[in-house]
Amino acid sequence: MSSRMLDVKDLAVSYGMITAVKGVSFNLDEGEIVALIGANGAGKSTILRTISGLERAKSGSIQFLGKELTKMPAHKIVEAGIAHVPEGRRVFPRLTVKENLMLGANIVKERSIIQQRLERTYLTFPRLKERQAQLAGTLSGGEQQMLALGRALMTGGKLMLLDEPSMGLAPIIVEDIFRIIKEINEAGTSILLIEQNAFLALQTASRAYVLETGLISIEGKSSDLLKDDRVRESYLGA
Amino acid sequence: MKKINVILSVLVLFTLLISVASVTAAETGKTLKIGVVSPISGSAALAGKYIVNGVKLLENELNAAGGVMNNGVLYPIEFVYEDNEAKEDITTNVYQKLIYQDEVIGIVGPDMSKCILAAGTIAQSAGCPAIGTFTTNVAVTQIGDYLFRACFIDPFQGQVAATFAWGEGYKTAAVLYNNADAYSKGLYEAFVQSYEALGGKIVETQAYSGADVKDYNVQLTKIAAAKPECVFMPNLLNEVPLQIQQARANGITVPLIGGDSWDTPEVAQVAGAENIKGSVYISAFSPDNPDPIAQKFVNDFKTAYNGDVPNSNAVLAYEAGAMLVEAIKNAKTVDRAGVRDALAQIQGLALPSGIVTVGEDRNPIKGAAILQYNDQGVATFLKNVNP
Amino acid sequence: MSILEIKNLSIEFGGLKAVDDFNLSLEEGEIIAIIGPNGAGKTTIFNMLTGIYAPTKGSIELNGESLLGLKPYQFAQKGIARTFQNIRLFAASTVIDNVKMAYTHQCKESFFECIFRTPKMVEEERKIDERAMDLLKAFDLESKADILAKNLPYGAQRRLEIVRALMLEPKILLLDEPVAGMITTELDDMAKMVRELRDKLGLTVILIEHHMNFVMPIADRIKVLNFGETIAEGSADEVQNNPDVIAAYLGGGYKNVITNA
Amino acid sequence: MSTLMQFLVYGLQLGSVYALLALGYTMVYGIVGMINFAHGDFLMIGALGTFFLAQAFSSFAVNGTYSGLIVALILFTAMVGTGLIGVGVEAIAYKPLRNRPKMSALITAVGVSMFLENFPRALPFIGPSPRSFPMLFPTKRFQIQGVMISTTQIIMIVLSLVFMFILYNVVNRTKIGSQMRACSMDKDAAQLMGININRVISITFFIGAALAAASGIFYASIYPQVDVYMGGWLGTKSFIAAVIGGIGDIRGAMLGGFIMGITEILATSVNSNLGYAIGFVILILILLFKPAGIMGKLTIDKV
Amino acid sequence: MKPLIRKLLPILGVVALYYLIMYLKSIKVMNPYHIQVLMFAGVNIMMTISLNIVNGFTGQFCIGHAGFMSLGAYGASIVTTMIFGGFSVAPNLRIPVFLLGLLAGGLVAGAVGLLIGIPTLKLKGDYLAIVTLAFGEIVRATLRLIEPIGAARGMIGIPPYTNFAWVLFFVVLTLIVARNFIYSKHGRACIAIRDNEIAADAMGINTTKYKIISFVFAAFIAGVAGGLYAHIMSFIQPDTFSFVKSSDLLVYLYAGGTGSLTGSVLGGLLLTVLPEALRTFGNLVNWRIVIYAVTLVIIMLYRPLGLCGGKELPLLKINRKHLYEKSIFSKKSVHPSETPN
Repeated sequence: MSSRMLDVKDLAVSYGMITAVKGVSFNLDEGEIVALIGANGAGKSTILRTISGLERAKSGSIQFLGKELTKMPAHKIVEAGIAHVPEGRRVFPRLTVKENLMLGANIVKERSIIQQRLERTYLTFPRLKERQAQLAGTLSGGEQQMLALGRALMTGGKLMLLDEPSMGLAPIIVEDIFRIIKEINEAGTSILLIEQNAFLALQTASRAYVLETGLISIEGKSSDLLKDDRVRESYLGA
Repeated sequence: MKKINVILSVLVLFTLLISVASVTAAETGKTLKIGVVSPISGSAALAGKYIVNGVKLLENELNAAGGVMNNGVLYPIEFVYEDNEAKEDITTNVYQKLIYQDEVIGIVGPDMSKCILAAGTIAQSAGCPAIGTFTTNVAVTQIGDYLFRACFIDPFQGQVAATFAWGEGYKTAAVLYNNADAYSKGLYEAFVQSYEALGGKIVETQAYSGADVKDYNVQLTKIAAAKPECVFMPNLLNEVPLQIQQARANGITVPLIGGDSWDTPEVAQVAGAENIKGSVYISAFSPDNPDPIAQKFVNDFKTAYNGDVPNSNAVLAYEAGAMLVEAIKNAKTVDRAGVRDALAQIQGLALPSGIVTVGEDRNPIKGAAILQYNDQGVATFLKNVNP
Repeated sequence: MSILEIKNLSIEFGGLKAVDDFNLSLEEGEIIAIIGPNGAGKTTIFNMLTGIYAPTKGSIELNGESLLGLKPYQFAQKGIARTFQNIRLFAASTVIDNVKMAYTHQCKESFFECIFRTPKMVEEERKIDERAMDLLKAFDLESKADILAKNLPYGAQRRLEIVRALMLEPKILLLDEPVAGMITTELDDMAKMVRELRDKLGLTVILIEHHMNFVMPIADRIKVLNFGETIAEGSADEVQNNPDVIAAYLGGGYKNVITNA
Repeated sequence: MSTLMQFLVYGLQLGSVYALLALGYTMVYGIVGMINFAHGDFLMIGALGTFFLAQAFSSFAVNGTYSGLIVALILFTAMVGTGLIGVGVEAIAYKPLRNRPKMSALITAVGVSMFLENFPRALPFIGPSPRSFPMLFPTKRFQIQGVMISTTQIIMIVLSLVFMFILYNVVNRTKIGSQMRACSMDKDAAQLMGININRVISITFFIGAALAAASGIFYASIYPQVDVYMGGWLGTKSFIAAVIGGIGDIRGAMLGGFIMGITEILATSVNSNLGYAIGFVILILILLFKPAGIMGKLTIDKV
Repeated sequence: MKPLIRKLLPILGVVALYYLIMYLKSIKVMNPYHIQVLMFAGVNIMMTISLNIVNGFTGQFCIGHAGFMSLGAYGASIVTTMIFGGFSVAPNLRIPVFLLGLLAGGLVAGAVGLLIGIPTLKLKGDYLAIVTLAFGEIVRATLRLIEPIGAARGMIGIPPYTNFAWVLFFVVLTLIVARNFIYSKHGRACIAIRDNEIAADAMGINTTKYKIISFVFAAFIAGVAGGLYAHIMSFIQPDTFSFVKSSDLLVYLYAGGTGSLTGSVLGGLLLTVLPEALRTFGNLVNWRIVIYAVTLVIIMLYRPLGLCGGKELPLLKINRKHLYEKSIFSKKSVHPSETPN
């Protein structure tokens, strides 16, 4: 039996005058991969940024493992177990790969645990081990995405928020990344995924929510959505 | 309720009327305002503090007397203190305000030549007498016949310093001056002219730009290398103490000679007795002056301000105020023009720094005092020099 | 005769060859796509074609005229316009001003005519305004003319970037990932728009894109880059079945994705 | 030759003041991205604070000299106190503007600077008077091959270098250092690593202000006069030093500080009218050839 | 007729303002002190607009603007005082000499702006800023050493030609010219550079050229403002134009709001008047500057974009629709979006 991990209720977020998210509810169970799909500007990234505390909710609630996140500062949310891989990778360009990874373990005190996680990350991304002394800014886009994922793994989060992991990447790399995402999930990390490529998202996730201009318009199992006419027309191009 | 209000109002009005009537009965003239302009904030704020304190002393005396008596009428005096931040444009604002808004009968200050050079024309064209306290630049009173000063002028001071140096038998001298400051530069030029005319030789001239980092080591190293018999340092009071220290640290042991800007207890306090002893400066005033008026002033000042010894800024501000008060006392008509005329005719007015007579060019004819620091770092009266 | 002739274009950054011997001969009205893994040097080629980087060796000739050594703004004035991977609009200006800004070098008003706003200048200004308005109308943005560019929805911003580039009256248009972050319907609109640019305006288009659903149907020719070198060139079909391209870029699952999508 | 060496000593002593102050500018700039125009005033607070502390401790002084322990205590207290004021200033005046255009924070800094100078000036027990700074360090003079050097100079130059060395290592080798570097590159991503950026920024201001206090104490020890306006020009000069070295770079700040100090002294020795402007001329020349300062790397806006 | 009225109304407004102030002066509600504060405010408004053109509209970052002001002040004063002899100028020649002086001041400042703009405008952001600061200080240090113009002692005897009417005239002229500049291809190019320099370059805008144009234009305005200032003060000296003055100007600009002419007017006016208004509380004289500083910080905390950041009075805007109204000069044309298809 899986239990409820994340429960978002009536979440609304605004920047200045513009309301980007207008009252969105969704949830995620432990061990699941849930996808949010929708056009650019639908408010997907804003939702993730609000969950991880980078933006403040105007109203609504975000419950994570029984804790309310809307009032919590971002660094506490990381400690609570949420690892956010932001849009555009956002690795620290003038730090080495290893320094980037070590920052991922910023909240961990015990050296042994850090070492253990580092080894596990290197096992998942052998490429990162090869490049550990290289500055992150000199990595290719695909490698940076791996580093961003690796860094999130280092936080030891129980829920990973992935924002457009395929953005701007070559198809072959995208394939690789999504294989790893599934691996990470199978190893016990739940995943909330934002993905432009709706087909890829629906193939990876068990359930999905479709966002349109700040509201959820369609939700359901991925297999159902793949057959849904509206989804097919707007997002799958059939 | 309304009725009570009405009755109350009438009562209040009535009392007011009575009190006004009773005042007029005692032959009191209208209150005269005197403007006081000084740098209360900004880099020269220390001078501002002394100026305000100096004038406040006069204010207290006048308050005790109830005002100034002119021709049997007692005129209460009110002082309006304004901050010019040691900036020229702000000074012009302050002058305009005092003249047109407060309608003062005369202005005391500011202390800086550059400020009064900017604002002087305002006083002149409005026909309001203004007395610069420490405005030693010759050009100040040349602005017009409403401009006065309470201090001596740069050439006189430079000449006094040069004459003193030559008289002490110093055949060679070096100068360290601030090329960004009109006062310092003026004094330097006057000194060099007089000193060379007397036959002395300037062996080294070093400059620096004020408002800057207070490192004079390079200049002083060079001066030390030139081995002068004395060093003239006519610089601003927040620069002088460090110059004295650094001069000694660079092995300059000969006497240092300064201008009236040195005349602040802080100079010796900061520079240290060890370093400053033997140095000499020209001043408008010596607190050691045995003259009873001077002593009374020094004592009053000390009592009023926690034992602070008055410096030239305080004395000159006090005296500028006193000159204005004297002029009000003697004025044929109690207005700006009358006060101006009376100011120009001041003769033999006994003030803390000596007997003051206003000369033809509206510069006071008054002597300078030469002071020397003793081993305890206290400036002691050496002699008086009269023009 | 080809409109753009690129020969042996190469650039090195600190000894590292980012682009090596890139050749391209473009006919007027062609749509060419450059694809390849991240870091293959695609955007670097665009940067050389717009004068941002100076190539280490090679030549760029537009209608037989060499463009080497010119400044970026001169490339634009010669007729090579571009859009950016990460949208670079003049965000705090209105939509129409964004478009008018691209007409700066063609405006004839002198400085003094401008600051005194002479009738001639006002007339000139009106002409530019009409021109910009026509373009906006053609791309369905005229109702948004007076709102700030940053307040446009994402798809419209992408479109505005192209409209702005068109104001330059370019001969060649470079599109850097024009459909990044777009959903399928938007993607179709963009494809239609690019085709219209070619058909109606006779523009020559070079584009960089990872979205194969967009690239494959639209491109006349595709060049595939890897580590700065051209590894394949040809029609969509040829490239898709090229084993080198599959190994380096498309991957095994690619067919799967594209047929389902 | 010995005169030249002598000038170098003066250049070093002035340079170490600039360098310490420039470190604060550079750290705040690197991490928060703002030019803290009030930074020079932290120097003043440190120096003036030390003056009052020394007065409070004067009963411990023997013949006007303080024992090493007391000096260390005074130094420590002044640095910590100034550091805390720095943290307070950031929290009140800069933090609310963190995500705003950086010019807003800069103008606020101008206001803060005016406040920090004029508030103590207006207070009756501080006021505008310059004060003689107490002798905290022993002042023995040595003559080494014609070059005069005092223990104060040696102590301050050495201590400055020690502070810089410690800071460099803190930033590059410790956890808080890597947190700082992360914050300087990407604040959002840093938060996602569980870094409390408020804490990091507070610590940055603390260190910057504490170093400014140290430089103030050193400055006042060799130029023993303190007043409320002493920080203004020193601050501007140090900021220029930081830019010469490449703002945002710690080694650059040190280098810039020493270049500034030494060239100023040397230019003065050539012609005393030159000393003032030389720093500015050097700055322009360096930036024309190295547009991001000596150590600074130009961040190329990636297209 | 409508556009004609719209064009003339602001001018009438300014004339009315002038007569209102003169009337208030004649009935002693306003005195020369008030008028002088307004004159300084006018000069500061011109300086702020000038700075706004560089910092606010072109996105460059000049923090040594007082340098241009000093060049203008000295340039103008040299012409009126040293060449034409100051007070000895015949009354009927005073206005031409004054205007010639202002022009000279503007040209000197503009020329120096060109000279230093060419090498330095390549620098970006804070590096450019610091170079302009250095420039301002070098100008000051140099002026201090030139004996014929009084060196550190400054220049005296400058005839006080500037009066309120002149200041008002030049402020309005500056506003009109600056507004026209902004709403022209030059202004658009500058704004494009500010918003995104790389994109501007890619859109065929010669960024260096337009940066220099805006810099020189601003320097010219600053020079004229400096000339006006010198002829209010009748005494100038190099130290007046220090970094303190430059930072005052920055404060006016950013507290008023960049990219907004309204903001420049408001910032220059309010922040010149505020420290003077604080004099009303005579017993607070010691705390005046402290109160000013606190007010400034509060303004910035509550309006981080300045009082009018990004907002503009309709009067100071040129609406696109105006292009299509029947102009008083040119022939009729129709707004394209109103054309029926």
